[in-house]
Amino acid sequence: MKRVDLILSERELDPVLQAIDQAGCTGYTVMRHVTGRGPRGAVSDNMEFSGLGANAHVIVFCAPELLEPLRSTLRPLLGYYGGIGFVSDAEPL
Amino acid sequence: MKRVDLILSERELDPVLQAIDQAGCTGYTVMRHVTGRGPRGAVSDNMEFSGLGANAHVIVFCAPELLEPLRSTLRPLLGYYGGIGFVSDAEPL
Amino acid sequence: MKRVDLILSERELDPVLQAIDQAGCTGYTVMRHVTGRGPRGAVSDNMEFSGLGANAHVIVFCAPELLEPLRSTLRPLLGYYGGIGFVSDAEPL
Amino acid sequence: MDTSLILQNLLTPPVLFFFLGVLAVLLGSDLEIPAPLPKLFSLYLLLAIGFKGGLELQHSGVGGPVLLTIAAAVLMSLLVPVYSFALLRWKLDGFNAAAIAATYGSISAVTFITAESFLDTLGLHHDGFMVAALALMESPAIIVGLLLVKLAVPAGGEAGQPMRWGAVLKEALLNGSVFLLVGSLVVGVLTAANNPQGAEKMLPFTDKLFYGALSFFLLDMGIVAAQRLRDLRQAGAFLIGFSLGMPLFNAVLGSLIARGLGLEAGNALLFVVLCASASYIAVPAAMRMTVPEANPSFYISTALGLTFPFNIVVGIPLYMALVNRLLP
Amino acid sequence: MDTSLILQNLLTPPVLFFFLGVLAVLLGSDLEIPAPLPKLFSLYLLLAIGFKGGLELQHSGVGGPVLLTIAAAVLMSLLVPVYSFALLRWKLDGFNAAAIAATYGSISAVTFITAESFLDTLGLHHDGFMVAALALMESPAIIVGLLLVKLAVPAGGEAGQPMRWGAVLKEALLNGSVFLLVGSLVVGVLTAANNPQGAEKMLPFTDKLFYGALSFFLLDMGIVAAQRLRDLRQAGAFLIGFSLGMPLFNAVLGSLIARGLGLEAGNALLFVVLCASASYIAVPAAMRMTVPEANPSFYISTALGLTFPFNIVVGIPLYMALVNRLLP
Amino acid sequence: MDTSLILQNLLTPPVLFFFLGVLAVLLGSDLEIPAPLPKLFSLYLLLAIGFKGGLELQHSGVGGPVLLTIAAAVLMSLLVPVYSFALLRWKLDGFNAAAIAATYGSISAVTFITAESFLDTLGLHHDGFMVAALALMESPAIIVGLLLVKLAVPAGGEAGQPMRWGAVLKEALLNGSVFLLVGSLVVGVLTAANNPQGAEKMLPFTDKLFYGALSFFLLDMGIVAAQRLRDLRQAGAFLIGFSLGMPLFNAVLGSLIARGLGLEAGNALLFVVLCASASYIAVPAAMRMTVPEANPSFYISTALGLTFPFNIVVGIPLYMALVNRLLP
Ligand SMILES: Nc1ncnc2c1ncn2[C@@H]1O[C@H](COP(=O)(O)O)[C@@H](O)[C@H]1O
Ligand SMILES: Nc1ncnc2c1ncn2[C@@H]1O[C@H](COP(=O)(O)O)[C@@H](O)[C@H]1O
Ligand SMILES: Nc1ncnc2c1ncn2[C@@H]1O[C@H](COP(=O)(O)O)[C@@H](O)[C@H]1O
Ligand code: NA
Ligand code: NA
Ligand code: NA
Repeated sequence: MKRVDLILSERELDPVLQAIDQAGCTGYTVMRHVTGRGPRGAVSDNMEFSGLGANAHVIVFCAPELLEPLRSTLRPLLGYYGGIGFVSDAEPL
Repeated sequence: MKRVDLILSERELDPVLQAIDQAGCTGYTVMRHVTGRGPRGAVSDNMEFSGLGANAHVIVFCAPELLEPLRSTLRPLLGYYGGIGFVSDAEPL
Repeated sequence: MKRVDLILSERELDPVLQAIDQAGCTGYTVMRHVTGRGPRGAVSDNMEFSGLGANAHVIVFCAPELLEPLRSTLRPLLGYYGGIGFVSDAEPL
Repeated sequence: MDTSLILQNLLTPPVLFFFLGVLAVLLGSDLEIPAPLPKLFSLYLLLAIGFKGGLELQHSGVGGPVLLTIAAAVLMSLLVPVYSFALLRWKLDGFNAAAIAATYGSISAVTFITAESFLDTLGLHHDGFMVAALALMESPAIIVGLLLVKLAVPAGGEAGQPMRWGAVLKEALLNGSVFLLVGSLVVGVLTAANNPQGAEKMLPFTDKLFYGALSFFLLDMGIVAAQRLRDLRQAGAFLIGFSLGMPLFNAVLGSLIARGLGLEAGNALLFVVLCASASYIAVPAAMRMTVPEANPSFYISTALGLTFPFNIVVGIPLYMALVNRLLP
Repeated sequence: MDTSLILQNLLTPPVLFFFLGVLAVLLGSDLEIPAPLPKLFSLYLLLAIGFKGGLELQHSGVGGPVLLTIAAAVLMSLLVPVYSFALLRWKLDGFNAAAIAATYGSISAVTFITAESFLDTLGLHHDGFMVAALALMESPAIIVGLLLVKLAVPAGGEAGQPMRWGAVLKEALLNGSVFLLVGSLVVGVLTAANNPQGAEKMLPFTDKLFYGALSFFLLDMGIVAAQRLRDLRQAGAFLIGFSLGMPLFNAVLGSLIARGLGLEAGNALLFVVLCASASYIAVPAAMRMTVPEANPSFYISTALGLTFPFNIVVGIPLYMALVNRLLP
Repeated sequence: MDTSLILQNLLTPPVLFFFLGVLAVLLGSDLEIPAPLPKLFSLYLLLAIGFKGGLELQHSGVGGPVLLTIAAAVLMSLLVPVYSFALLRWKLDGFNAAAIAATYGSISAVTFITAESFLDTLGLHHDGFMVAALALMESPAIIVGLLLVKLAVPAGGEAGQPMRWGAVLKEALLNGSVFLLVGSLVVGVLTAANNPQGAEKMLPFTDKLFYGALSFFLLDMGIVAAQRLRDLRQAGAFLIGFSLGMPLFNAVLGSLIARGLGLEAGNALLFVVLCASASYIAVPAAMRMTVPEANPSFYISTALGLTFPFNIVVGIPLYMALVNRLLP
């Protein structure tokens, strides 16, 4: 099994979760109110009241063959709006 | 060393943490207010006021030999109440 | 690429993030309001009103050669104030 | 007369803000009241309703008719799940039937509060002991629900997990919302008895602010209820019918009992609302823990997505008309 | 006279608490108001200002001059981005210029609220329909901003992502803060028309608490604005000049229009403040989603780090003096 | 007389809600007030107490006796840690002794506020300058605590980490709660002096709501304190004795000083409460950062798990009786 970690702006969460569903993953987990710094600058949660949102951390455990469809929809999204995605190995407990 | 990621309903957090303690792990980390989707449907935090709770994400770094005791108590729990558990490799920094 | 997970008290977050910047990492992600248990006892978020803070979970994706500088500044910090750091492998999506 | 009562209820700020929340979801606005802010209002409303009920209870005292009314209320919370279960078993398995049945035996504090506001608008008197009835109706239904599971599914859970009765009873009797409501009631009684000045100083918080805070909370309830409406499609026509028909049936039964008890109009309405409302706070939380085999989207979406809005918008004035007609 | 007005504004609790927040950041205090608490106050202020505006609107009615004023306000929200864009293009690329331009065409509800408090302190009357103007000025600027991007950068985004017009329009017209403001206005109108008693019962929440809640929120705004000030160094002298000069220019233009419309002093000040203020709520959120090519630290730090404090502290009394001088 | 005062204190809503919180933990209810809601009440109480204190301070003025009282208060916050340290060193290492000593030198704002409510119930006058004393007693104890570490553990930390004095001083003088309290005091003074109308408009928020908000916060404090009680078992009999005996000793000393200063009964009680209370906000946060060698469960559970409930429930009326007896 593979573990995919995505970190991106909360505002783009909906299309990303849709992409995960469409790729055929059995589930996902979302942590919101995440902050950080990346190539596009720092993201804090102190403007949360403004609707601007902070980052979200999405974790997907999925079969290796789903990586390719995930990659093909997520890469352009992350490329355009910002955010990162990483893959590692994981086995069911 | 091994890294165990557990994602389950906040309401079952107590027995899971007890199981981790009893397996002899030196510690654990808990993130609450986590949402997601799995085989049993979507979990959101907008019913939080009702005491229904969202998910929790538990991380445990432990020695490989502790996996077996962890597995034996956690698998039935996750099987009955829902939730997932994954294992991967990790080295101390 | 490497993935570094750091879990430590929110109150020491600033020097840790500075160390990550100075090691030359391109970014980091921070989750606050994290609780847990470790060798130094349990940490909860029910004293949050007191300014005492809970834990933070920091994730850094970085090139393997940055591990050494990270390690040299972070180890003493975590050793003195408490907290843990683990490294695993990860590939860009 | 019914329609004038309905209009009178519709055009109050709490109900209008509830609609605003529903509309936000229907139109796709990103309006949200992020957790844990709704919890703040939920805790506040329980504390305030309990405290105010306690003040009034201390003044009115606990006589025979009071105890009789409370006993009748508790009886209804035991009875409703039983016949609901029988009906639900017709289409659903034992786990889901029991969970939904328990939900309808218990009560919705926010529906009760909205009914109180409605009575205040009409200038109709109601008593503090009805809050005690509210508090005492939350737990029994949870226990009946679990007994029904036990009876209907003797194996005690697919995975063979033994029923944790200790945990279940604790959840039923000591879950946060029941505890806060009962506790605030007791604090109210003690304060009224010993410290009228302290009661006075609480009023700006527990009284003056109440109507606005209720409106704010109903804005969020509108959002959450509308989000649940979607799940309801999945639930199908039978459950939709149940979640509209059962409150009506319980309301008629409740009105007759209220008449039998000789309650005045205000208390009678509150009694009916207790019978007709379904829990989306204490019971779903308890069911998720104790009957994980049941599908939460069934018992939450019926109680919260349909019965709650129905009661808030149409039910309360309808029950008022019913009470007006039935009471001597 | 200007200085006395400025002092009178400076020494009010809301502005003093704003300073306290700024000071906390400058001195390096760890004072913070953690999310989502500021959201609670932000939602509350929008709900309260909308509801109160609705009550007044119902009483004053919507005559010809009212509609004319609202139309002028909307016109300004369309016009300001156009000439702001032309100016900004001088130094910035199309994406950043359009995003900042949209920000200045839209409005800041908190600046408006602070101006209302200022008027109350002076005892100057103002009307509920100005809240309608406020509500209607938020969206158009977002759409103009996106049209400007379209025109200036015909390729439609580096990565060739097609413009999602549906999402953009939804964001412009239905984003949470616009929706809550407009919705509460309508609730206020309906309540005032049908249920004066309900309106009365809302007042402790929407009216009495308002000044204190505004002060509390401005404490947080002071913290956030001061944190943004740092980004401003990166933005450079041109943007700093813009974020102080543009409000002044818009204020002068706004005063002349207010004079032309024959507005009384209180409404004129509010009109000017709407023109002179820049959005740091609805517009940045929309821009981040729809023009990700623009650098958020530019449009947020100009609107929030400089224009907002300037308006709150110096701008409002200055515009009052301007209005006093220009109005017949 | 003591018992009547104690009962009078016990049966007030704030203390009753505190008990309710304790009871929730003891009975195992899942009642919780999730973060950051308690922070909202904590920030509110500091802002309100500071602002109200500022208004009163402006009216009463700062004469010689006022400065003398404040100086005595600061002196006590320097002195208490020194003799506490000497006593604690008997059983504890230097790090833990210093951290606990600093905790008892500093103050608990909520205990102070509860004492004020108690005085209001008795109808006893007290002055705004006592809030200034409260604000000025928080920081010195932190610095004394660190000097004690320096002296007792010359090596300066096991790992040889050099003491970051800049960070320590900043934490002591500018930590969020001290900053907000002092800042709100200054805002109150400035508002009272220049803008009485603005002060008036703040009252529904800072005054009317205060008692209810305090009660709500004490519900949470009851939960948190009871959770800490468990840690106390680990701490042992010596620390339990210390956390009950030290407040009593400090109270007696404080009463004598209050008598020497010629304070009236209300101010004397507040002075005693400042001496007898221990910090669980500013000091623990500072200690965790600057003396990580000390075990937080020691200094938090003594101050919060035992001394705080003791003061709230029994201490305040006891100190009142003491003051009544000692004052001429
Ligand atoms: N190297 C990294 N390690 C961990 N998180 C990162 C890294 N780079 C970016 N991020 C996260 O991804 C978010 C979006 O990054 P970006 O928009 O590409 O600047 C940042 O705010 C961080 O939270
Ligand atoms: N494939 C998956 N990847 C990531 N998270 C998952 C996955 N499946 C389930 N989860 C998480 O586990 C929770 C419980 O799942 P369940 O109760 O089995 O539906 C879900 O709400 C998700 O947060
Ligand atoms: N073995 C572990 N697995 C996961 N998290 C841990 C572990 N040990 C410690 N932690 C986390 O690190 C925090 C600080 O640990 P410490 O200060 O060393 O006790 C704890 O509060 C936990 O959140
Ligand atoms: Na019912
Ligand atoms: Na504008
Ligand atoms: Na003290």
